[in-house]
Amino acid sequence: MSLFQKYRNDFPILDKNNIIYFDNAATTLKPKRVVDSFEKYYNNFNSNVHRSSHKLSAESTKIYENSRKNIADFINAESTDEIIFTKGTTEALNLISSSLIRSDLISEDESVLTTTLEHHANFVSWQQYGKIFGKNVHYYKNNNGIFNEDDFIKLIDKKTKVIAFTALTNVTGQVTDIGKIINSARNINKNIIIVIDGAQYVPHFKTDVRKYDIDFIAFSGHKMLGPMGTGVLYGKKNILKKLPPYMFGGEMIDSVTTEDTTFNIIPFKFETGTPDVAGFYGLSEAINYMNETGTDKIHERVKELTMYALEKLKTLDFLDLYGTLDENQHSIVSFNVKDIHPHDVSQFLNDSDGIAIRSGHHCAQPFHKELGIYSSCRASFNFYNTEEEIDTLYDALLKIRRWFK
Amino acid sequence: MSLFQKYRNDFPILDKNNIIYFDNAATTLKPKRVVDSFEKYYNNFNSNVHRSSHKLSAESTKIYENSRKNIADFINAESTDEIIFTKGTTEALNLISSSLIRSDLISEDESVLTTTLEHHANFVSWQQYGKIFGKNVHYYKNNNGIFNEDDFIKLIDKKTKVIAFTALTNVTGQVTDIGKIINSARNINKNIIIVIDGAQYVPHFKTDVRKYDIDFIAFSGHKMLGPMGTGVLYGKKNILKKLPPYMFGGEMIDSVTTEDTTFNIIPFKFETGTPDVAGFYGLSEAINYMNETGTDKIHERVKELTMYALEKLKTLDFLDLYGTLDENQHSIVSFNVKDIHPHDVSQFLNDSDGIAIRSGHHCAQPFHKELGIYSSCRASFNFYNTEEEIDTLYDALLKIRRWFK
Amino acid sequence: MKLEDLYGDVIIDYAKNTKFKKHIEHNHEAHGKNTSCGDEIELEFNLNGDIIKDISYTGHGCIISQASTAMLCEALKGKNINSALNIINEVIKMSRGETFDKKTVDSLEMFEDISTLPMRVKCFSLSWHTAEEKLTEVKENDES
Amino acid sequence: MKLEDLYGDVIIDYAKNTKFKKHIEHNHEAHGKNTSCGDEIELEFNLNGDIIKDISYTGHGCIISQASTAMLCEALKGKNINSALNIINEVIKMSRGETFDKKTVDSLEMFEDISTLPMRVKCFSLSWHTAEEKLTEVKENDES
Ligand SMILES: Cc1ncc(COP(=O)(O)O)c(C=O)c1O
Ligand SMILES: Cc1ncc(COP(=O)(O)O)c(C=O)c1O
Repeated sequence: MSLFQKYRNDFPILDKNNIIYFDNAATTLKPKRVVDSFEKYYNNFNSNVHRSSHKLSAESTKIYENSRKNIADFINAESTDEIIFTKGTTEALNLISSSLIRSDLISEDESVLTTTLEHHANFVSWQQYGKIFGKNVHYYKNNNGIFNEDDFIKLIDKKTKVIAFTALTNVTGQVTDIGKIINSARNINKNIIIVIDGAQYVPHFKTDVRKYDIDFIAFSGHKMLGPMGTGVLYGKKNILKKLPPYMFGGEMIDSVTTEDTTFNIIPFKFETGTPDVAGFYGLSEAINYMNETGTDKIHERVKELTMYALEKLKTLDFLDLYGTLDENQHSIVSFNVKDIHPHDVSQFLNDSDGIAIRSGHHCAQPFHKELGIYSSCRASFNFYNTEEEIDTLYDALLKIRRWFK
Repeated sequence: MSLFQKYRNDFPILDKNNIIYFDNAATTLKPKRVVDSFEKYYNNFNSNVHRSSHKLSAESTKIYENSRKNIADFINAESTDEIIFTKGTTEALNLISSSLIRSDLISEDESVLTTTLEHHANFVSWQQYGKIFGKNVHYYKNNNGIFNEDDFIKLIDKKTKVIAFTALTNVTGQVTDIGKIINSARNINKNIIIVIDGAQYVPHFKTDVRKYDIDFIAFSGHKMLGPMGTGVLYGKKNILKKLPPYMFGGEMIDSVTTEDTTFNIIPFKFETGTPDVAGFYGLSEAINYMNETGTDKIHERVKELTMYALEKLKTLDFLDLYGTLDENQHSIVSFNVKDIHPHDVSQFLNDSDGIAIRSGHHCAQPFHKELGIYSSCRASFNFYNTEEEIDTLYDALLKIRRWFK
Repeated sequence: MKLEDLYGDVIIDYAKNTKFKKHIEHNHEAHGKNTSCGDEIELEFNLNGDIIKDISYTGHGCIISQASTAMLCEALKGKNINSALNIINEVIKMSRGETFDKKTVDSLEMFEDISTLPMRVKCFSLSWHTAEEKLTEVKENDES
Repeated sequence: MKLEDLYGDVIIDYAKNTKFKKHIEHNHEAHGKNTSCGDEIELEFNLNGDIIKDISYTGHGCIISQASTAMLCEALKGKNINSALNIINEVIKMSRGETFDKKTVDSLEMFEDISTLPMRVKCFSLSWHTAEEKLTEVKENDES
């Protein structure tokens, strides 16, 4: 049995469905141990956390806080105080954008800089909270769908208080040179706050928040083999302490009177309501699985597949391909079949060969606008995919051409 | 096999743990079919929704929207457009309080009225968003822990634009006369907006939003046999349409440019980010389970248990009991053992007899303050509990007295 | 739904046929948009009293939306508002997987299985919803 | 943790003993609060140079927190700030389930298993964190 077949055996859904799953950037498949963790949790430990002293609650609290520790270690955070659990990247980015914009860390003559390459979660949130609370938001406009770090850095000045950008765009798979941007930005303004959308990056790259001196990074559990409904905001302790809370409710409270409320310490100040303990238990299992499989191996395998797909698809002259089209692209390949609408392409691929890709604007309308298109097709890979599956995609694209001719 | 034993057999956790679970108001146990729904979902349908046209995404979208329909029917909503999925009651109440307070539906000389009986989620959110956006929030102060509907109604006037109150307090289990409050309020101000915290009510009472003419009601899946991380905000269509969105990101968007963003139709305007499809599939299974078991039967059984517990505990003169102590109390009994701290009581009950109750302020500090105490013990029941378990609690309380004498 | 059903010759022909894809002299127009892909459709109506004398569309979209819109124009042209709304109503029911009147729906029945494809229902029904909204508005204005 | 361990006679006696539960003449005081139950503790220190000449507490809380605070007073009284901080440090390590120095912790070892009860760790360690914060502050002020 090849190593790749071994990987595939870990994912029960691949047994049951005759499907070629190339929609990994939307959500990944889940390995058996992650799926099984729900039964384990609900049939043994089921309880609210932090609030009761009975056995189930004590066990649940330990499970929940161990998961926090596991995630802190995974991204090399200094302390578990820096790990805030959310329901996904979108909530994590809403939390940090609204809290920063509402705080006094940004004054009225300072600004936020983001980019038109962002997923809406890292674009609309800054734009709208900026409007609501009267703070300035500027945008780097990409050039033909390429993130040019030098051009982005040129827009940073002493008045730029926050830069928010993706580490790997979900449209073209281009990997951002985070180190270069952070170094240059800190040279211009030592106290600039760095907010990174890591939704597509963290699942595929060794993420080290201390090495790169990242202030905030958001990511989703369900895009890295974990359960839906789980996400993380990492935030540097000394900044988190200065920020106002995001949501209001139980547990995040120190003291409440009809006059006012004081808030709990971090990370609890930012977490309220009964958390999805089962989900974060599952996310911890996903991290264990990735660690044991080897994040390096996962990275290498996905790199191989991406390059294989790029080289093959480049030979089809009836495709428009987007992005850098070189090693800077990871896990994602986006394209259009000339004269055929992406929805028809994806429907055809599904109906003819059971290939699951995504078509649409991928929650990145400004990006598509800069490319001069409305929507595109996206194939996104993970380590359980194979070269043969990519060959099938290639053949199916040829079929499409013939069919719609 | 008695009917009650049959109920118990549906909950695998009761086999594996020698525990008397009286912490149902925090989160309920989960029946087998809810637990199993995770495996079913992740091993067969795993996918993002609304965004791709491949088979798994089509299946997932149907599952997710069927769940919405199931929940709409459960509370007799007119349309699925009125069901917004959240991660819990806390998020649902933050959504509606921030959106209402930020909207132009409340002018600066109008106000919100809430109560000191609320869970922090329905208290701190109004208070803090009121402060942030400069709107007035008033509070009805309860009298010795009792919600007096007449006194509450007296505080409503033509300037009261929103009333927000709990349908069943999580501290004493007192059931609010919703119908009376809503009728009286609409007589004073036809367009008053009614926001109800249904976290403890919906799991136990037939909820009919149209019969009572409720504008908004929030509740949590995990408190009604469903998975953690699931919650619902019901909102009346014509008001939802006028409200600004809560969170910003994908899917809730109509069109995005660097100038501004326009938003999707309801309910999607209020839902963003990849949802927890597996979780809402599980919630739908929980609703199926409740419907098939019979919500009336569940209600009656819990009523019996609550009355049984109340009558027994009333005979213990070393207890302080809180609430109405009559049929107006449902599913919850709260008390203190004189001169013994609630944390010690709950620890003792756990260690001596495996009884899980909750001690603390139950995220309701203003309530406890009105009672003149800091914290209390809370036993909360569901239909899988038994009279024998309550007898064990009774005996254990006697033991506590002797132990700490 | 099989490939041949969704992308059979008839549907592809409708999508490519430009008979109704043009601007016309019109006294009513309606705009529709599919949020998931940014597709847009513009309908133009030339109403004479309550009769749809002429109808056309412009915009961009997938085969399903283009074919569906061309067939909408064909189906509604010459009808009065009430019977147009009746047709629209039955077609929308069909697209939702509800029971519908086959006679009214006529050749659009070839899209019957679209209801099993939640993403494509949007493509199919965009122009129908757009037309429904506009014609209902016109009808209500006339009545008041 | 067995009932006899957590609520044994020694611990209950400490909780009920009012030897240190009073106000004293003091030059430093510190306030601590447990957010989960609203319990509060007030520590008073009478420092002579860096020697804790006297120490007392007031406030309300459960048996664990009251006993733990009484034992804290007993353990720190008469010590200088550095050795007080050392004791506190080892006790907090113990409460977290980390390895700790048994000799330093002394009779507080009876709380060793508190680390397995996440809710009760807060009760136990409230006064220790409160004392640690205050004594560290005093120490840093003296040094600067
Ligand atoms: C780059 C990027 N940011 C943010 C998101 C939003 O993540 P989620 O849907 O998990 O909130 C996604 C995925 O949809 C993404 O690819
Ligand atoms: C009355 C009431 N409101 C709100 C909540 C908050 O619910 P959740 O923790 O599911 O967000 C709870 C439960 O904790 C509750 O009992």
